Amino acid sequence: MARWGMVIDLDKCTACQSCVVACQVENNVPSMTPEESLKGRNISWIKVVPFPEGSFPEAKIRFLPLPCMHCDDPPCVTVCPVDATNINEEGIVRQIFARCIGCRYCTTACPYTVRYFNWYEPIWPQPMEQAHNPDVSVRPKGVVEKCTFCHHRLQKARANAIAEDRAVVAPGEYTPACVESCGPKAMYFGDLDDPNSEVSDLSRSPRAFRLLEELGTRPKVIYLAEGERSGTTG
Amino acid sequence: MADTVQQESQEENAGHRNRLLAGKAFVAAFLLALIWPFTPSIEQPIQYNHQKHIAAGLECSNCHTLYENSAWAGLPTADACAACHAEPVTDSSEEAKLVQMLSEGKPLEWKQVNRVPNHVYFSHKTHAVAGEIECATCHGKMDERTAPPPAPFFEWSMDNCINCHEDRNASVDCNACHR
Amino acid sequence: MRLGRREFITLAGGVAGGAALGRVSLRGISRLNEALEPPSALYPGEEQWLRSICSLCSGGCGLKVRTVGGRVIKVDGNPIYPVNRDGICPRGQTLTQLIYHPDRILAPAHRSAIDQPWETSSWDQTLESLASTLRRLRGADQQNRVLMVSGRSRGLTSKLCSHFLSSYGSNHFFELPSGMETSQRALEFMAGIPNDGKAYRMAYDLENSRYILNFGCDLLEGWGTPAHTMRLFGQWRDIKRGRRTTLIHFGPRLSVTAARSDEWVPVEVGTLGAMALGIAFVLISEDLYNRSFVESFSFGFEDWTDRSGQAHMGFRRWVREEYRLSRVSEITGISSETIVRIAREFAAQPGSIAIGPQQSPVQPGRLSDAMAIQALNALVGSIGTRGGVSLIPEFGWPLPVADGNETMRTASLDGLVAVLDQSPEVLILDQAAWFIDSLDDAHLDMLNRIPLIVSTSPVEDATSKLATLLLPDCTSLESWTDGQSPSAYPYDLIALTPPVIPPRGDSRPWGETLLALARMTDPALESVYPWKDMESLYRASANELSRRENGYLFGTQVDEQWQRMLERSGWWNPDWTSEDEFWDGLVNKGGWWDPATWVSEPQHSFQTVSGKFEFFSQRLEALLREKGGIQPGLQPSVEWDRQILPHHADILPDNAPEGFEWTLDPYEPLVFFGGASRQIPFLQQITSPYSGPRGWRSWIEMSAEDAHRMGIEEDETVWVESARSRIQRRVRILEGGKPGIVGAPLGGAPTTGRWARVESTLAEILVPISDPYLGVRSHATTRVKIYKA
Amino acid sequence: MAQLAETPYPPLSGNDEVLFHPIERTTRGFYITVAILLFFTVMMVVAYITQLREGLGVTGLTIPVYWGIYITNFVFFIGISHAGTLISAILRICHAEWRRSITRAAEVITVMVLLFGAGSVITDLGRPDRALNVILHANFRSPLLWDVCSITVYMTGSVIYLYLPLIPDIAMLRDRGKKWQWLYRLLAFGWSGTERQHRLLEKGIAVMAILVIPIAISVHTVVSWVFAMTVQPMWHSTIFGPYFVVGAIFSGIAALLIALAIIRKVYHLEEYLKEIHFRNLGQLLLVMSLLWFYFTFAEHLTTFYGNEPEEMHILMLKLYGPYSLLFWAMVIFCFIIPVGILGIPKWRNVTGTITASAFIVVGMWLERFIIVVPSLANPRLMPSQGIYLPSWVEIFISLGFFSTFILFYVLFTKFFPIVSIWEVKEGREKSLQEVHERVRTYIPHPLKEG
Repeated sequence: MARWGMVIDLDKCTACQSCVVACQVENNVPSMTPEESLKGRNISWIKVVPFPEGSFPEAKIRFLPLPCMHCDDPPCVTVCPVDATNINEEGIVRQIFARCIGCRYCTTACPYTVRYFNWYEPIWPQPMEQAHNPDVSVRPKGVVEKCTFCHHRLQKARANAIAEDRAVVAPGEYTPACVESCGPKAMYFGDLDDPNSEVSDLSRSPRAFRLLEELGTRPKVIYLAEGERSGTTG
Repeated sequence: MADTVQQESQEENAGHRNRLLAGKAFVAAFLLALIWPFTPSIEQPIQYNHQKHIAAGLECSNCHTLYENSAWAGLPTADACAACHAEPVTDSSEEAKLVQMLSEGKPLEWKQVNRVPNHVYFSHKTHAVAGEIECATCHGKMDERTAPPPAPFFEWSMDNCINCHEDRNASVDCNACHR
Repeated sequence: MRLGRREFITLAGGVAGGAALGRVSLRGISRLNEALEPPSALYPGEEQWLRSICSLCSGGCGLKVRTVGGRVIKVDGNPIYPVNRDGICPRGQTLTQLIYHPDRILAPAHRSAIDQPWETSSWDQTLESLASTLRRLRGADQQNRVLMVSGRSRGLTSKLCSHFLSSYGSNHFFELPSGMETSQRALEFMAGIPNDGKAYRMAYDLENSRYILNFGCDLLEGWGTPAHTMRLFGQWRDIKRGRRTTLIHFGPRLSVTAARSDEWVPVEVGTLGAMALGIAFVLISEDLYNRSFVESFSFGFEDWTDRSGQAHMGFRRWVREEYRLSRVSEITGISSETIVRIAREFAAQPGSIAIGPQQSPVQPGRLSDAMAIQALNALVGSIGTRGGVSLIPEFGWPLPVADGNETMRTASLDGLVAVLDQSPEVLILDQAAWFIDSLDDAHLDMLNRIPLIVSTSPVEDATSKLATLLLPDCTSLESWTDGQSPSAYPYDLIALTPPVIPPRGDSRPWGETLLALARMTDPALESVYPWKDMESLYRASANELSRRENGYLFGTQVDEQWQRMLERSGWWNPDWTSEDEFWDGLVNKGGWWDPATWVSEPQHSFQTVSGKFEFFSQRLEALLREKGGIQPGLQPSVEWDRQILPHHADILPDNAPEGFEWTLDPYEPLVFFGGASRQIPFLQQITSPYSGPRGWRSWIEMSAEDAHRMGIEEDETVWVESARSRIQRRVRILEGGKPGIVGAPLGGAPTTGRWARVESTLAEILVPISDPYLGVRSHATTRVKIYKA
Repeated sequence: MAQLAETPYPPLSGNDEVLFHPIERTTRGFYITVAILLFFTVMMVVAYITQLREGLGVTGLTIPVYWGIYITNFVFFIGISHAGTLISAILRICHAEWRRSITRAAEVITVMVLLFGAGSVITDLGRPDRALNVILHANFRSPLLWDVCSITVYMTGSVIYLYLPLIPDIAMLRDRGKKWQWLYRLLAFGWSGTERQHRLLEKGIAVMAILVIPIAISVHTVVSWVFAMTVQPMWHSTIFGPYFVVGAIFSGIAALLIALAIIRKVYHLEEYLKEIHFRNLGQLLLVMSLLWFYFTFAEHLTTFYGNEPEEMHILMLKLYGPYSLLFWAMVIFCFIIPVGILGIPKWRNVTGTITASAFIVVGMWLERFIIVVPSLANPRLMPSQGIYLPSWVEIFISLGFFSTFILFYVLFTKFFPIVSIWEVKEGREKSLQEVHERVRTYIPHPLKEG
């Protein structure tokens, strides 16, 4: 059984937020009205968070693309009173929109703040609903939603694999939308349990770190710290 | 305390019983009212005869073109019908209706009978091709139908899905179907 | 307790009733649940993956489009399109929101004045009314009262626009400046271009650069082709490629590029040229420059004497005397140590390149700065080399017409504004929201006096707000779309894709509209453009292209390597043998390109007066002589040389008026790059990666230090006042920003449509600064004061 | 035994007619009060309908402040509920004779306020229509489900505990034969006042009194665990259980005191709710105030010394940042003012105690708010998104909850005696004797020695 994980090379990220939009388009995330947007209620399953470091002139801003960490020990799953969020054998943490009661306990329990709530019925000004991805459900108001690692793509990839009598989804056959759209190729996706996969290779890099590891959540999104600048002499 | 209850007057008891009966009637009515209207019958634009077409040698995939290679089965387009019915082949009144529609260039708007909820990912390909499940398992014997089904043959509830998945050792992971 | 019959009935009834009620409520609730579900999506239908090209900026990335049941669901990068290979910028992603935008204009419409309601009309009617106006003006020999401003700077439609105007008789065609104009002019002056009438463009081989000095370019915010630059950035830092490319950013503003560079050197405003010359000083005085290149292939490095016997100062002496480290350090505010360190690193390895200056339609930079930057490239010998800079012939879609003359493409904003003064009668705004964005209220008043303004925008935007005639274009996914090498891209490339979906509503590709307009205006024009639609025009154009004897149809990256290898051994194995094969290949593969365009061997023949790279540009000198010099009456002397050699000149007056202590630095954020896209909600939600998703209105960026001193909080509204006017803006506090510098994005809230917000434009307060050589604006950095609203 | 018969404490007699007055006579003031309270209830309904139709977007909640004053109210109301059952049970078990006239008033608070505590959570749900999923698809790992369980048990227990001592009084009302006969007949459950019934009732009350104490403590512990079981800074604390329980009892007593003072004034029950009740409860309040301060101090000092950056960030926001006003108001309301008033014996009178109580109730609401909001508003990986301000919907719903709670309370006094008549009577008739006997058993017997 695969254990899906993502590696994000912060050294390559240009903070273009292509991943953010790719995710929204792929997953039928409604765009907010200006009023709601200004209230900070945008839903973006992956967002780019700036981390300014140091002051002028030694300032640096690090940009962190922040999807759901798909923790191996997700704090959100234990607190859900109705089992509407769960982690499956492949380590994907998901939200069952049809069961969620909207108590938002998971959103408060998540130390990464990557779970989102539908404050209103999603708005699709006519005819924007034409672009709905039929593979992804449209969430009703009042439920929590989150990054699914584009799970529907795995469902499709697996359907293909089954149809072709393959036991497993081939590497590269299943890629979330954010990873696919990344211009500088700063994002990698694959099976962390496969010792030969690119992600498991990168996850062992000395630059690799996980966010808020000290909380014991064991995230499956692994970041690669910024690389060292090349030596001064050629 | 039961002693005391027994000491209640007869009249009181009768009134109590009446109220109880009324309550029961109310509950029954409530129940009926809730169940009754929820099996709407679906009207199709053409009273398509599956039996006749299948007997004539058509395969499911001739009209439901997508079911073998995508999540969706696909509904026949006007073009698909026009391939044979540009001119009337029989003297059926339904066919006449179809030919009329085709000649006017009206789109053929079939109504979807079987519909899984919005939050479910269901793949025809996985079920029909990889899982080798007969169409009839979910759709009933369409080769015997002379008119379009007014309601789904299979009740699309999670329990029914899970029962079948368990019987066939298919995945019952929430994520396998919920989208 | 005794259980009698009556009690039993009571009990049983209660139990049954309770159970039934329970069941019913459960059922009822689940029904309610279903009722509250959003309506099920449309019936999906067949899924297809098609190819297209993005038209949201001049980059023209290749797209992979997913459609289901004839609806566009998702747009991604085309993996075999060489420019972007898979990646795509956030703007391209939002094509779905553009196509299905609720404010799409779906039919031609007209109105008598801008305060009147729109009336939709048929294409024939609308075109006829426009054609009759064009006929009338042509009859009265007033063709020059017809103007066209276009937002597409590349591709066949763009060529058609300019050619149409020139055939019609007007020479007022303007298109979106690429921002590279100043750098290109500098390179033309110093390295020269052949005088063969062909178009040339500047290209950087950044893929192979190892050490990049970036003088103010917002590389990661829409420079060149956003997706291409991002791909390059990823490659520079790809561990698998071995050596990491170092990126040093010079510029006062802590831009995303500055933040993501290996080093940010926060020079003072307008001192990029001085910085470049400071680095040149180190290279020269420490003898680090490329001796073989400079000695053999450059002119004006050492002191020289011209034909008239006049002694001239060489670049070496000029820099050593005028740009001593202490002075440069004083001008730029950067320590000498930093300058020396960077200069040594720059000279230490091959593949070093200096790019710049900063670019945007409002601040294309100074020619003198640009020349200083190119001088650095010459000092390290990076002209025409691997990883360097070069001028290469512009290669694009040929317009297959007998008379190939085009209206000169006047790309400057100032030139355009000057024409507005000549009481034009027809103004055609072809996807030109960028243009409206750069105008202030006084300019807009001038526009309001034009009797007929035509807008081609597919959605309501700033141009449709001004227009009295709408000729809705469709998006690139709804029509035949082409692509060609974007600016600074080092390879020849052309691409073509058929429509992905039919045009929405009654919208029509602008190219076809133009062909129809030509037919209706004049039989003479009709004979020039005999094509009925764009497809046949592309076909004709492709036939011309098929006769070229180089390049390949698009392929994978492996193909690319293989083809380069072949070319290096002198082989070329064409993918086609006939016009038809070429056409089929073009449409099926999506395009043609030449991965071997970039000459990897240094090309050292320069088309200058001296035949060498000129530190002292004799072409510039000739130009100045023609114009009578910058300072009238100045005779050839050392003072004269000063004007021609790369130099630094202050752009802002030293003595700022009281209180005007900030410098406003306008820039284009990625999402508004090129001026459009304001109406796209997904883009408004990601306007800046600095402070989270808070779009839908414009802002200024202020350093935390300044904000703290002023007691200004994040998101507070302030007045920004320049010598001209004042506007309100929200403040975004930038941790680590340079004190005294205020970043101000161009673009902002949508001006029309359902999400319109009233906001004064930045142009209102900008005080443009002109370049003394080119006569067009070079900067719009403006002294401002800021106070709480 | 012979000696006891000679006790100098013969049964007292008295007339409790005044206790029936609120039920049997309706004043104009009552109608006005109900009308005012109903107004707020209607506003609440309007606000809630708005919220149901539009979605939770009409609240001031945002990303990341997903919980606001609904949850604050929830914690607060559940805290107040500790007034009744717990206090009355403890006093009953301790045989504190002064309890007799206040237990009912306290128990009613518990039952009524629990409704609104549970209601607050329902209001907070995005999909109240799916609330039953909590039972259908229960996930027992979730502290919220522990809450559902313990509150349900507590609710049931409190209702029984309120109802049992109410039976003899209802029977009394039934026997007086005035309005609402059918109701009283139904509820009296055939009480006829026999010896056996009395024995059963006493036993029932005694069992419930003992059961209800651990349940009550568990309830607020579990409420605190909703927060403490997450890893959010300043929530993840081991002392949250006892801290919340202490705070709950603290606010409960304060609420009870206010209720008693109003009942006393409005229904002229000065004879039943005497100065001594306020004095005693005031003393208890003083102790709780000190205890509360001890916990607050311990909690914040630990955070401060731990100096964990995430926790320190939130702590500093509370001490000096945007929440400092609320924080220091809380300290003043819950500690400085109460201790200042109640610490001086002279001021521990009716006016003094209810003044302190009023401050404490407000202060404790602030405490709940300060626990819920700042930790949420400043998550680890997100820049602060400003301060959360409740919208009109939230304010009206909260006001409505308070007013409807009071309305229910007022209505209760309209139907049932707010002072337990039979217990007062029993006290008058038997307790002097009982106390005398009991106290004698405490005293070392000098007679035997001789």
